[in-house]
Amino acid sequence: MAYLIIKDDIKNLLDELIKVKAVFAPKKDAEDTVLFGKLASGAEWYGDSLLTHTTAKDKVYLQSETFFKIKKDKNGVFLEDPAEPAETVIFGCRPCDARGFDIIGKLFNWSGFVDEYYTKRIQKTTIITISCEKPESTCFCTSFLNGSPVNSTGSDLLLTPLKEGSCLAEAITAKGEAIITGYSRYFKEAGAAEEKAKIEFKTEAEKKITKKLDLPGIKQKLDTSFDSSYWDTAHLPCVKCGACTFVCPTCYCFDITEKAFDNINSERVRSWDTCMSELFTRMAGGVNPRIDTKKRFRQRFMHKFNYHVDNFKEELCTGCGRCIKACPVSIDIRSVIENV
Amino acid sequence: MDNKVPQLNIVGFLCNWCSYAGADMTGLGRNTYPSNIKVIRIPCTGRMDPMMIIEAFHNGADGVLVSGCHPGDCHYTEGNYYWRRRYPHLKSLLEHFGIDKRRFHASWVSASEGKKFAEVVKKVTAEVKDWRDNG
Amino acid sequence: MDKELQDLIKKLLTEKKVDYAIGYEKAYDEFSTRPAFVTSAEDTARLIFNKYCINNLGLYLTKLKKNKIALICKGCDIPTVRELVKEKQFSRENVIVIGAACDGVLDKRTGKQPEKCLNCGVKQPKGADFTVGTAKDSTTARNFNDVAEFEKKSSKEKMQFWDRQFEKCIRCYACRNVCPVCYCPDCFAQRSMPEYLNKNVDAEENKMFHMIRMQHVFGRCTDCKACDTACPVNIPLTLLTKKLAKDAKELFNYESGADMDARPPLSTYDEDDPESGIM
Amino acid sequence: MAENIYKPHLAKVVEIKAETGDIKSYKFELQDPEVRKTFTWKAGQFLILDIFGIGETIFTFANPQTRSEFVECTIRKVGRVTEAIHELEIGATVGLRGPYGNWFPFDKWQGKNLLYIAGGVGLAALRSSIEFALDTFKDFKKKTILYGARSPLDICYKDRFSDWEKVPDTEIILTADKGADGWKHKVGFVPAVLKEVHPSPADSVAIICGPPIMIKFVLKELLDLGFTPEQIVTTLEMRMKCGLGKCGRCNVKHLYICKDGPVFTYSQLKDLPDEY
Repeated sequence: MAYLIIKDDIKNLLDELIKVKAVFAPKKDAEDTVLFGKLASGAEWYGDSLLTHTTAKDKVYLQSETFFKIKKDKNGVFLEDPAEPAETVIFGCRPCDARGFDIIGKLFNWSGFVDEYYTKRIQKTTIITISCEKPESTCFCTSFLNGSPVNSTGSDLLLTPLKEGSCLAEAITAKGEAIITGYSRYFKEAGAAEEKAKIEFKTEAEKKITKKLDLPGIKQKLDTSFDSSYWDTAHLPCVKCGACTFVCPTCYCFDITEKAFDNINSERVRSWDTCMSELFTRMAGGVNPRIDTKKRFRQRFMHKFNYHVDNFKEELCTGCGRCIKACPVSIDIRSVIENV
Repeated sequence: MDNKVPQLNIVGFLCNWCSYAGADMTGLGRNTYPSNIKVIRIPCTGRMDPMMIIEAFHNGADGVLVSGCHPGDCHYTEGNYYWRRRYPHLKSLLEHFGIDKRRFHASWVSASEGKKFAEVVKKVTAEVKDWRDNG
Repeated sequence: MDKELQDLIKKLLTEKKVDYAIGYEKAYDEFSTRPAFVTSAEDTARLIFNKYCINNLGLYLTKLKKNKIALICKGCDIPTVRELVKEKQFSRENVIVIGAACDGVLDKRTGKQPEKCLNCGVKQPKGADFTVGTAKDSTTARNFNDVAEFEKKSSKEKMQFWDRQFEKCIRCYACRNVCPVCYCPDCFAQRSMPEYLNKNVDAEENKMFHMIRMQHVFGRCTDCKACDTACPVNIPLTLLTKKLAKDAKELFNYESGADMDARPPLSTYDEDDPESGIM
Repeated sequence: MAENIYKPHLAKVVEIKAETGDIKSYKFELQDPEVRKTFTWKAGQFLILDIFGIGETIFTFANPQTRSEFVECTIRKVGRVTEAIHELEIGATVGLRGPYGNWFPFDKWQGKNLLYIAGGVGLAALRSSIEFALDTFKDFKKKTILYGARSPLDICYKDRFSDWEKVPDTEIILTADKGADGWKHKVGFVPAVLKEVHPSPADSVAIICGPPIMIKFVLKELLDLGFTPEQIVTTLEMRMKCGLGKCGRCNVKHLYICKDGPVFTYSQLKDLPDEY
C-alpha cells in the first residue's frame, strides 16, 4: 500500500521524529559541505543535493566504535560494555546508500559470526530513502542487479518525489510501516495515478544515467586479469589515500586498536581502515604482502568486483559514484574496471 | 608547595644542562614556585620536537613551558639557536589553531638561576590561569 | 594549446629525453581532469590542458625518482619542483619542466576560481624549461588578507572554528597523500612505536594530525593548495597553508620554492635572531 | 543475542619461559571455570591475545587439544604488542578470544609419514601439530622433524626434544645456519639439509612453517624430491585483526586467511596470487 506525503509536511514529520529519536539527515555547512548530521529541527534538513559528501554508513557502522571500556588496576581487569545504541532515523539517503547497508549487513553476519555492534545499531535504525530525481554524471547504479534511482533494497521507507509537490511513500519493512501508521496524519492513501507517476519517474531518472557497465563480463574478465600489465600503469596516478574507501557506502574493512587514556583506563576501538594504506597489511616484523602500491590499487577493484562476487554473488559497490568525486586525482572506478 | 593553582596542568620541558639544574637550584635556594608544573627533562631545547608540545596540549595540558640554556651557552653549541627559531613559528601556528598565546612559553634559565626559574614558573602559571579564568 | 603541448611531449618522448610525461587528461566528464602518465609518442593525443587541471603534478616526482620525467606545471606548481630538488628528493637534470600558461583553474567542488588564481603572479610560468601558451598575470598581487582576517578572531573562536572543521574530517589522509612535500615513507601518523596518533577518529585526534602535519611542512609547503582541493569534505586547509607561508615570510623572510640558495628557515639560525618573547 | 564475538575471555599468566633471546613461551589459564570447559581448539588454529591497554594480536596455539590444561603460546618480540607481552609477569591478566581458522587435517593423514620442516619461531606454529601427532603416534608411521634456526642460541623448545624423541618412530634433525662450539647437530640452511636427508615422498605429508624465504626454497626442494602439491601443507601468516573474516586485511582472492586458513596445502596456494 502506497501513501502520499506533501513535501511541506516532511519538515513537520522530521520535527516530530526528532522528539523521540535521533534523526540524521543531510545538512549543509558554511563550506558547502553536505553531510549527514543530527537534526535539531526539520528546517535544518538540506534536500537539494543529490549525494552527501560522505555516506550515511557512519551512522550505523561508526567510523570509530568503542567495543568496550577496559579498567585495569591491581584488582584485575574489568570490561564494561558501551551504552546501548539509541533509536535512530536516517532520513534522506539515496537508494545507493541504502543498498550499502544491505551489503555490509550481509558481511557482518557472514561465516557464522554475528557482529553485535552493527546488528544492534541497524535494528534500531529506520532508513528513509528519497529516490533520485536528477542523477549525475558519476552515477551508475543501474548497472547493478535491481539497481535504480528508485531501488528500495536496504530502505525501510522509500519516498519518491512526484510532480505535484508531494512524495509517494512506500513502506518496505515493518519499521517503515511504523512511521506511516505512527504519523498517519501526514500520509494519505495514494491512488493508481500516483503509482503510475512513479513508473514514469523511474524511466525519466534512469534515462539520465548514461553509463552502464557489463558487470558479469567484468567479473569474468577480472578472473583472469590479476597479472595483467594494465595494473602496472593504471595505479600510477593514484596517491593511495583512503578517500575512496571512506566515502564508499560498502567498504567495510576495519582495524581494531586500543585507545589508552592512562595506565588504568583504555578502550577497545574499531575504526575504519583502508586497503590503500601501506599499514593495512604490514605485519609486525615488517613483512608486507601488499607493499607495492600497484598491489593495493588492484586489491580494491578486485575485491569489489571479483572476490566479493565469488563469496556473496553481488558486487561490493552500489554505483553511487562518490569515490569518483572524492578522488583527489579523479580516478574513475568505472573506467578502471572497464579498461582492464 | 602552597601556591599551587588547583586543577591546572603545565608541562615543563627543561633542558638537561641548564634549566633542569636551574630548577634544582630553586629548591636549594629556598625559592618556591607553583607546583602546577610537571617537569620533563630533555637533552636540549634543540631536541624539542614540536610534536611533543602538540601532543602535550592534545593530552590536556593547560600550558607548556620550554626552557633551556641562554643563547651562546648551549652544551651542544647551537641547539638553542634552532629552538629560538622554532618557538615563534610554533607559537604562531598553535595560536592559529586556537591555542591561546598565554598557554605556550619559552625561557632561558641557566643552572645558577634558581630564582629566575621560580619567577618564570610563577609568571607562566599566572598567564595560564588568566587564560583559563578570563578566556 | 593542446596541440602544441602534445607535439612538444611527442618530441621529448621520441628523442628519448624522458621516460614519462606527466600531464592531464580528461576524466569522467568535461569538467574534470586527471593526471595522465604517457610513455609513448602515440599516446600523447590524450594530453590536454584547460581550466580544470587543478592537480599539482609535482607530487609524482618523489614517486618516480629513478625516471626521467617531463612534467606539465602551472606557474604555481613550479615552486614545488624547486622545493623537491632543493630537498634532494629529485635531481633537476631528471625533470623537464613544461610550464603551461594558465588563466586560473576552477575548483571542481565550487565551480569557482580559488583565491590563489584571482591574485596570481605566475599565470605565465616562470622558471620552466619549456613554456606553452601565454597568459596574463592578475592585476592584484598575492596577499595574506584572508589569513590576517582570520587571525583577528579570538583564540576561542579559532578553536571553535577548527573543532567544527575537524569534526568533519574522516582522516582519509588525502591531504597528506596529495601533498608533494609530504613524502615521508613512514609518516608519524602511522607509527606505532611511539604512537603519536591513535587510529580512533574524533575531532581532537584529527586536529592533532593536522597540527603536526602543518608543523612538519612549515618552510617547505609552497602553498600550492593541493591538500585544500583534495579534501573530500571541504576543510579549508588553505587557511593553514597560507598561514605557514605568511609566517615564513614574516618571521624569517623566507619563501618556499623560491630561492634555491636560501636555507630552509628551521634548519639554520643566526646568532642575532630576535628573542621573540622568550623569557 | 549470541555471545559478543569481539569480547575476550579473561585469563592469567601462569608460566613464562624464555626460549631464546627474543622468544618466550607463555601458559595462560582462563579465569572462568565454565569457559575453561568450553574453550577447546584443534591443532593449527589460532587465537587472539589481548593485552589490555596495548592491543590485540594473533598467535597460534602452541599446545594441541591433547594437552589442553592451559593455553600456551610462543611469542617472538617484534612489535608493540609483543613487546608488551614480553614485559608481562606471572599473574598478569590478559584476554583470549578464539579459536579461529581451520586446523591440520589429521584424519586425512592417518597411516602416513609426517615430515615437519620448521625454521625459527615457525616451530611454534607447528608444535601443536607435532605434539598432537606424537600423542596419537599410533595413527601415523614415521614422524620426522627437521628444524633449523639462525644459530644454536635461537633454537626454540630445546628441552622438549628429548621427550619428543622418546616417542616411537620419531626423529629430530636440528640444524643451525651457523654452528658454534659444542653444537653437535647439522650446520646449514634448512633446504640444503632437506636435500641431504632426502626423505621419500611415498605415503608422506610435509608440513612447513618458517620465514617466507625458507618456505620458498623448501617448496622447490620438496617438489624436486617428488612430493606432490597435495602432500605439502603449510600454515600462513598474515596481518589479521578480527579473526572472523570481516576486517578484510587477510583477503587473498576470495579467501580470508583467518577464516579459510591458516592451514593450506600447496595445491591450494598455487592458485592464489602472491599476496600472502
